[in-house]
Amino acid sequence: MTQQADLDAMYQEIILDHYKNPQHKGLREPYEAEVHHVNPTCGDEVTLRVHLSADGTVVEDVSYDAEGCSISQAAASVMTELVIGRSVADALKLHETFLELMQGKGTVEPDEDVLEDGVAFAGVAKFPARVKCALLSWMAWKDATARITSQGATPKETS
Amino acid sequence: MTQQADLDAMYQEIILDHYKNPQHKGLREPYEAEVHHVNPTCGDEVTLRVHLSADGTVVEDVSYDAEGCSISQAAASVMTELVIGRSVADALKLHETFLELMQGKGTVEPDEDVLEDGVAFAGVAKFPARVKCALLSWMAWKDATARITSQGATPKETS
Amino acid sequence: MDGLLPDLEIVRKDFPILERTVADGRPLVYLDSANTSQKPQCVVDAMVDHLEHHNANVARAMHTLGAEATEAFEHSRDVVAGFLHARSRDEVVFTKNASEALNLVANTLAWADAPLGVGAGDRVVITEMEHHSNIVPWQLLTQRKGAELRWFGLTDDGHLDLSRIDELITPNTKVVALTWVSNMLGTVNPVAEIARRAHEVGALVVVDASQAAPQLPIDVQAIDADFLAFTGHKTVGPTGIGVLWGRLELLEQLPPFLGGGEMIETVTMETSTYAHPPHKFEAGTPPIVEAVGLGAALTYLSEIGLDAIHAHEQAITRYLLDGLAGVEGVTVLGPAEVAERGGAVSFEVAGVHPHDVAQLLDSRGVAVRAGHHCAKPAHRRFGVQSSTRASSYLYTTPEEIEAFIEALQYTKSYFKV
Amino acid sequence: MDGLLPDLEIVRKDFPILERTVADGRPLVYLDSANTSQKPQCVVDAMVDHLEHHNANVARAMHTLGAEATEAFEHSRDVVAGFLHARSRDEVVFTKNASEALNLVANTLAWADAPLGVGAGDRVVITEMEHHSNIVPWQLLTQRKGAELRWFGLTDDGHLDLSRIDELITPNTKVVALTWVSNMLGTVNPVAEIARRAHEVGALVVVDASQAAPQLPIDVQAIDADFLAFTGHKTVGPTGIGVLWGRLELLEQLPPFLGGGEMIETVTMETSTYAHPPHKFEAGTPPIVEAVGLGAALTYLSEIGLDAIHAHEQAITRYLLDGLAGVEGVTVLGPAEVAERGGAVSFEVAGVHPHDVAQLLDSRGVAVRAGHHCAKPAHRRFGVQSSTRASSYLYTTPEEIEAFIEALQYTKSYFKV
Ligand SMILES: Cc1ncc(COP(=O)(O)O)c(C=O)c1O
Ligand SMILES: Cc1ncc(COP(=O)(O)O)c(C=O)c1O
Repeated sequence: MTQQADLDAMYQEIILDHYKNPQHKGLREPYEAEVHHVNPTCGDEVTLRVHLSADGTVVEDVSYDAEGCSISQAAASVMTELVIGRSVADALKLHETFLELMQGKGTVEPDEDVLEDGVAFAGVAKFPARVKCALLSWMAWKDATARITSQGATPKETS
Repeated sequence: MTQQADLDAMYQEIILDHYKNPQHKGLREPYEAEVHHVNPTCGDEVTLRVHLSADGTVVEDVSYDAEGCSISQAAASVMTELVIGRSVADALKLHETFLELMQGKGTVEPDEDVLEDGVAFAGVAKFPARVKCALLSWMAWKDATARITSQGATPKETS
Repeated sequence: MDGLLPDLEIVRKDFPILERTVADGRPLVYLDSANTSQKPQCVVDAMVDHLEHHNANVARAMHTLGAEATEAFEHSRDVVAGFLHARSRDEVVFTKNASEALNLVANTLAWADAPLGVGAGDRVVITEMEHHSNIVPWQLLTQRKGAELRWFGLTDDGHLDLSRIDELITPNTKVVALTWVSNMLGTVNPVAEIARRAHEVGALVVVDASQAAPQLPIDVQAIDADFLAFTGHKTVGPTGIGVLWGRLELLEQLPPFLGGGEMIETVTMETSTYAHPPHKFEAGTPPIVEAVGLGAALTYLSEIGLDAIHAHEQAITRYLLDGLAGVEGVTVLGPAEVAERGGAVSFEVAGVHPHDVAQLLDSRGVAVRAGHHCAKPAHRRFGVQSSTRASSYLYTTPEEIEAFIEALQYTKSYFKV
Repeated sequence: MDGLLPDLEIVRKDFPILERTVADGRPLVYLDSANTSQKPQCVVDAMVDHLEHHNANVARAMHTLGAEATEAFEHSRDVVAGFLHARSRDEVVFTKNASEALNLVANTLAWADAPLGVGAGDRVVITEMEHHSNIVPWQLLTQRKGAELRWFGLTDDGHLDLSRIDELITPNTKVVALTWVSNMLGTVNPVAEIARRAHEVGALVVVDASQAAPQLPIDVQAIDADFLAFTGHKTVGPTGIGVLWGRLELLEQLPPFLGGGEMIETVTMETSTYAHPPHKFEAGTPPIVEAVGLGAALTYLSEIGLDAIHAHEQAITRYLLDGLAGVEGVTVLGPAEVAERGGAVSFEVAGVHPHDVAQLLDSRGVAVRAGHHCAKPAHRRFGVQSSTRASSYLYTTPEEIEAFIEALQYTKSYFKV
């Protein structure tokens, strides 16, 4: 493929749509954990909150505030769409699948039934410098979720 | 010149003689200043004492204890022969002349009337790594002398 | 165009990488020289010749190769001393990069006795436009020693705000550390004037010349600095080498930084004495082949002439600023006047993130940098998180600037803004 | 001769410098490899290719060249991790040389909080055979923090005197730092055994593998070290690069060393947070082209095989020791048994100072080192101020050893001893 074609494969319509109209954006309550992740290289940032069901098994809500490039913004939007309402176990599996896709250097064939809009990121895998962008919010989500499940945290609300 | 000839020019008979039979060696009293100089690269060392006349104008004695290569040992021996009994001013001038010879990379023609056995070191000037060896005791002498004349030190004797 | 290097096409031929194509066969348009510069053939050749014919350790080896390597290495110190107009070659310390040079000063000031040492109640002054490498070392120093860190703010047009200089540079100020040329805003700072003010209160002046060394003639005596740092890879030299220049009497007084081979006078198990500068600060095997490369690099720059390079940079930067002015939605950060700036131009494109700008430009063969350029505080000062930066050098042509502007227009159309 | 590299003549062809002549046209006999090794063509070529085709800054650049440079640089980290059998590539920190790597550990332990930090009442244990680069950093640390420095003495045959290990390695011992292979005596130390004893009291084990890395297979997990340092230029790589390997959880806990670009997570004017290892310890532009060279070097050594190289070194060293045994007036310092030593052989010649020995050998084309080899205490231990050292490597032939012995006989006749 030419690099131009690679580029077009990365900047899919779906990605640009999510970039311009991000889903689930804005910080919401309640949440049990809030994390702040940074991509040290470029400065992209995300503040992300996770709210799990009382028994810690279901992702009730993920809300975030993020600043970054089209890829990182779209990834946050798609990620929330994918995980909200899912069981934590399934969401973690999805994260694994997405990670494999991103680290596959363009050789992994994504399954649309599983990744839904996430398949649009297949093209990113050919740009190693941008893989970090696509993973930033996923990493933040995983980190926040781990904090809740390891600490048995209870919901926080600002008083 | 071939390097073999350069080598022979460095290891003159006079130098090897001074090496095997160093003059004025051993630490003596009285002295007004004692210094310890080291060549950090190779570890050659000299401990050197200077005794000047009461008015500080004449080099009455230079004694030393040194460990090092043939060049550095011979240089100490020749140096003491040259400076003992001379006025400080003349000795400093001799040091300058010797320094010029050493730093001349083999282009300076030494004057035997001035440098006496010191002319034997002309060949050393072609070996930059060895110039430091030839200068070690001269530097020590200059340093010790400067300490005396700047501080107006009085003779030391071990009690 | 006025001011361009007269032999620009010949200069370009000196840089083999400029013949490369990228992005489906497009010629490389390298506008990331403030990040790292490209290397002329003579630098590569000097390094290869050293490795293939003269490689040996220095100072300690007395054989033929050792003598050759030592001579080449120490010759580069002479070249650097000349390049900086230093009083003495012994004032030139080789480090691994500019960052180490700056940390060397901050670290030795942490361990130094009075009056040089920085301790509780003392103040260190930096500026809001510093590269992280001239911020973090001073944060670590002041945090560890209980001293105070203060800084010059910036005016809206990207200059140092000197209006409160008397409140900043006070009698308890021990160090004023600042960049000569900003790597983000391009601003050229009045280092001599600030050095004068700092010296009135007895503070040490540390100049980060990482961006100045490639494009301005440097005279450490004229600006009256106490320490000055720059880095080899931005002055057409290799990575792995930087320079700390320091006033000899200060280098003599500072305690050692790293301990080890070559920096000692004598060592016993109990304790050691140290060599004189510069060796005191060069523990271990130094960057030998890198010094050889740096010597060749600075000789190359000096032969072309720093004044000529500066004029070239000014002409190209003016053309670049003019070009950007013609692109709707582009905002340049930093001084608008070319006379007040170096050759790094950071900008925003409304509606397109710098990452995406850089990606699109790259697809057209144009290499720029996107991000915070290791200057997060300066970005925050201007309310942006990151920017795109185009930075030229002595090999940059007006045609390359045109290609860049065209690619920028394409970027905007790609993202429909 | 048993044990020699089977393709020795082909290996030699890889090293362009070995074709050089010195001293009136004599072939170069390079026996100073413990000081610095020569470089194979593939290392030089990898560096040239990088400089001429892929040069860019790493991590921060997102254009094509930047991606290529980053990939090459990080690939070398993988190569080093494999070479050392590290658990994770994140345990590999690039430094400028081994000395910086050792100082990095000593410095961060000076600033670290409990329980890692070294303070008053704590003990650091080293050995009398250390290179200055593994002595002075610990002197500086213990002097500055009011801690105690102790050391293993040496037996007459050049081994560590382990008889008083229980008195030395005590519960207040925080660090045991020792060399794997002595650069002066050649001794190979029982690092795994000492690490085990050190860990019993909870001390950290720092291994200086500068002389081990070129000639022994290294497995940091097998010897159970906490930190290990080596240097690029002794492993057929370039100067300007060294490696600190550290256990990840320790690297995570240590405070930063140098501050600046690339080692941060976020920076405000007030304070900063730091990146994770290894980047946390790599402030500023790293040695990029040097990492590329080191990657090629370690790949080259691994392809020949460290076991084969070790066998070759043993065979050559045995031949060298046998040769020296036949020269009257020569005393070898260090173990007489080749199985207990590496390829560096220091010796004295009765009546001729090492400087003069080296000079005479050089006039016959033989390059050896004379002096204290940055191991003054070890020399003092054996009552000598300096020595001559012949050190071989994978390119050394038996014929070169013969030329060396012959030149030594000539030296004795020249000085009439
Ligand atoms: C045992 C040992 N440790 C440390 C070093 C220091 O290595 P470098 O000078 O590359 O820092 C050396 C070599 O000089 C050495 O032989
Ligand atoms: C102004 C400035 N200071 C310091 C540095 C640090 O230089 P290095 O990364 O070579 O240490 C840079 C470049 O990155 C710079 O632009």
